[in-house]
Amino acid sequence: MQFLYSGLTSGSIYGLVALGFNIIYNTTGLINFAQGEFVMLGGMLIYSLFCVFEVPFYTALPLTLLGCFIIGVLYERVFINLARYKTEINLVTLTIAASIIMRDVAMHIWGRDSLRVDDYIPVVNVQMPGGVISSQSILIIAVSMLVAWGLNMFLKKSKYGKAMRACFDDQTAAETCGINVRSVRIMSFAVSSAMAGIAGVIISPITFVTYDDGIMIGLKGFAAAILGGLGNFWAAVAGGLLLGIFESFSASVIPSGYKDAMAFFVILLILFLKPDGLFGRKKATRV
Amino acid sequence: MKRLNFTFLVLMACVLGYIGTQVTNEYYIGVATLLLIHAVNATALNILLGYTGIISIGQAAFFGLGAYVAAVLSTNYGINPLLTMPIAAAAAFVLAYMVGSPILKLHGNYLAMATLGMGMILYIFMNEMDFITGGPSGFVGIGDIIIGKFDLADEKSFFVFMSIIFMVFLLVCELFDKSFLHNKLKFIKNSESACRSYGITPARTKVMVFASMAALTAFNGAIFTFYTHFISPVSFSFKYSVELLAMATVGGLGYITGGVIGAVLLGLVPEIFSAFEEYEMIIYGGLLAVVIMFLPGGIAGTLKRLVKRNA
Amino acid sequence: MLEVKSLSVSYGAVQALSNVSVHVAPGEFVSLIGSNGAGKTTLLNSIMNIIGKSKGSVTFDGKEVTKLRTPNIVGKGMAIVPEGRRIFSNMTVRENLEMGGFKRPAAEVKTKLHQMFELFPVLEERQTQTAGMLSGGEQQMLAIGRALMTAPKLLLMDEPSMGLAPLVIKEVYEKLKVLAAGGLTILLVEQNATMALKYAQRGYVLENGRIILQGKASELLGDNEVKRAYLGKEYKEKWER
Amino acid sequence: MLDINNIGVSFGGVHALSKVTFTMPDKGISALIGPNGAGKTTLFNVITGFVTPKEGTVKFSGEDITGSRSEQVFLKGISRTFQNLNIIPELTLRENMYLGFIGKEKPSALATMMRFNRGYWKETTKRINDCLDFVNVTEYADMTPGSVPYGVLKNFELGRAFMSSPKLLLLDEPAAGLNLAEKENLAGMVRKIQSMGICILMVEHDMQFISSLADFVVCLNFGQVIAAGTYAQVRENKDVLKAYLGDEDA
Repeated sequence: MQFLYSGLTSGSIYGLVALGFNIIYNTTGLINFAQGEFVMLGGMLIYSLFCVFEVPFYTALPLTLLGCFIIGVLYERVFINLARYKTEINLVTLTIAASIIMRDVAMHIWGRDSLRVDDYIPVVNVQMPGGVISSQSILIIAVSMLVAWGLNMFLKKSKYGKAMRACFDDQTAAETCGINVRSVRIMSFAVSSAMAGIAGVIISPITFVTYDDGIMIGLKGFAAAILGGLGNFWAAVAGGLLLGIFESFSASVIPSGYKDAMAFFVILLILFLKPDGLFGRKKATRV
Repeated sequence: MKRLNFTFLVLMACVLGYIGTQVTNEYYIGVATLLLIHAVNATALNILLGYTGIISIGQAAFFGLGAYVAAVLSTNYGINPLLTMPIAAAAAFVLAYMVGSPILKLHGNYLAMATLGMGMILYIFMNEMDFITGGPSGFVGIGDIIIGKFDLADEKSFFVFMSIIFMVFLLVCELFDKSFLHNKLKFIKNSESACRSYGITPARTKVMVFASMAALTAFNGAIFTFYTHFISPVSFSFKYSVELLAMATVGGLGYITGGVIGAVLLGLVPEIFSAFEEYEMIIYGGLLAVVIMFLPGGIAGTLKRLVKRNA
Repeated sequence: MLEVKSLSVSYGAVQALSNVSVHVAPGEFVSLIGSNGAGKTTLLNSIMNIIGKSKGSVTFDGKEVTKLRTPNIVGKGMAIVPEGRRIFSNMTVRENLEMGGFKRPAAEVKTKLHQMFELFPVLEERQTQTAGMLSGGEQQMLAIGRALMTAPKLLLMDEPSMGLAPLVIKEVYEKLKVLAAGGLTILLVEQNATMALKYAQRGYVLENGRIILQGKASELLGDNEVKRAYLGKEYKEKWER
Repeated sequence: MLDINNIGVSFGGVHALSKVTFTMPDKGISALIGPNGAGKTTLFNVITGFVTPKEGTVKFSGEDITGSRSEQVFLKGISRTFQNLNIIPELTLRENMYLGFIGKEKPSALATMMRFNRGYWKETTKRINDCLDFVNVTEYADMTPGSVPYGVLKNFELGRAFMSSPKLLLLDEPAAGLNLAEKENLAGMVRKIQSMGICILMVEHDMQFISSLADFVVCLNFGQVIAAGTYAQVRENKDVLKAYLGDEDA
């Protein structure tokens, strides 16, 4: 059971990052390889505001998310919008370039050391059937589920959320309804950045933050998105949770160093057997 | 069949000859050797991505595989270094062939993910199987390549060796590029369905190309081993795969010259900007971003267009 | 109301439209007919700026809209029912209609929704269903409804008959007739020449990217040239017989 | 030549083709007509192995080719063109022409690269030039497709499909987007190819084009055959008039 709890914790984070991948993929058909960097950025911003400038946590949190949101907008404006030749491979490589830049800028600002974000909630271990779970883990799981639920509500109920879904379905048709697809694209970058920022904030007290954290968490989130199948929000969350649980169980049977290898191994296996992800629908190919 | 681009070949030979005979600074020669190694890797990736449309973000793993196979075989089992190179290549070929058959059925982002996953797995194994690879602290005590009575221990003789390998490689690439074989790959990249209705089986061709380029990269990895005499997983991480991707893209996808230009340019960044060592990666990323955003076809493609316009 | 002046569009080396001029007066029902690949869809998409133009100008209601982006053109009071309907198939029928009213205030959307349900009772029955599950004819109604939700003065229709059974086509055209009678201006492009010309007041014939004929719909319907272009050379003989 | 027997295809519950049955004559030019979305291109995809039918069989010269992969279908002698031309933008037309036979003759990769088989390539180059000549694109042979008129590209594609000397040539809307002069020119070429003993099946909308070429016409509507026979027979058919050509009181 203990493995289940730790798996759920890391899995929630993967799911959150996978959601971010999904939002951008749905509006632009693009994999944003800088997604992990936004998680790192969230951790770094909360560290600066909360631990260095000692801003009260409840002020620091919205400021951090706002920061991620704004950087997300800038990111879209600078890298994606300005690119003259928007082929898929060009844009994907561009996001990789952007991630390199973000990582290094972060290194210059915050240095190479792991930074510890102080606990902002009381740390207690809760006795659960078959093991203990820390209050931080509970927070992570709860917040992730809340964000996933909130995103779902936003997309289902609000006018702008519906407009985003319309763009996922058919961008040209959305334009003929008077929806400005460009703003929706900017919005999707901003929202997914803010979501990554939340992930960064909630994990930072447990894992610390380092400037190059983004690579691994980005890859795992990407893996979770692929595992679930791109283009499906709940599948992304499920993919994340599955990946997390699987990782933590595999750590019990094989040396922990191979944990990450196992995760990728399973993803490869799933891609071989079901090329559109576990819950993905097969896209009709036109000849 | 088209004529070979002799200007480029001769130019490269002259540059290499000049460095080999005139430059005495060992450090510069070392940099030149490394650039050649990068250039071979970047060109191999370019053939995958620029010609065939296979996006591979796991090339560093094949490079590392070759390096470790050569290191282990020559150091622990006393096999002649020259002999370990084809063995390393064969090992990578077999692995890539096996992994490639299912992977290459995927497209776009899924293919990227699969190659990336494969790269990560190999990287983790390099780190964790410390009883063979020495783990994160690296593999030490690798010998020299000895050809007859020449011991390629010093920078200069190794550079000559690498230059010869590189020129042969470049010649083969040119032959490939001008022989209509590359057209077949571009057909596959352009439309697999059209290819199939003309009797070409894209899957088979793609696996062959993927495995061949893996073998080439591994061969190159073996050379790298005997040049540095010390290898550790850091050299074969995700970061190096991305650097290769950047070299191929900046240089120009779909041009043989592209991989070489990209490797030289991006390989030199750390040297030229050594005064700003701290900012090396920012310059690197910025250069990559600017080229992608404003120069389609990379530097080679842009040069070609300029030449055409003036002609 | 709509004035298209010497519009040209090319894709790479292909000249899809050359020097096309079309005008539509307020309250008119105009049909533009042409065979597959004549450039009909290109014309509508270019007017709406879904695809770019290489030359020419478009004025709507006396204002130049040549360079406006699609959502802004929609805001000016022009709406399009695109080729192939392109409804949001993963959203419900009601949500599809609401998207059409994206730029309108909430109160207006509400009243408009009621109007649509009155006009197309079938949509009211199915309002909570996923739009992708509707039949072809119902999807066409939904697409028209969605376009009407933008409160247009001019409606552009792209091949409403495509892929529909003859009976359903008739139903769609009857709805258009009702809308036209209610004062809506309509510009329609269609491959099904007979149908399109029967309901319209005026018509244009597009061939290989050029307007080759124009005039009263009834006259065009009787024109041998039109029969030749649409029904083949042999048909000309047949009709003349 | 081609026996289509009871073919049924459905995509996600929608019947794209149902119980499609007809036999194409052993020689001459046949045409497939019908409104947009009637399933003409789907039928092409079934014949060329891109779509596997739910039921039914396709026989080519008496041999069952249902479910064969596209490559195999091609090697059996069926070549096709596409609506979207599939010409590679960065290569010249001459280079693009190589796709036409590379899959059939499979010249050895290594020998080609090392230039051991110069004789073979010399001969092939000559064949390619002949083919370019045949479809009147020699003058554009060394240009990239971006700078060549659309009509020329259409001719080029016909030439490439014909390059592998197939027994049956499938043309997907060969006349779409062409002007009158180009259509006449194309019709002449199709005739010439047919006179070499190659069978042709085309999907086409231009009735004039069909009337002057096709010996056998099949009309599809809603995935079903509503008429098949000579051009005159199909033209007189009531259902065809109603569904496609437009009846006076439709």
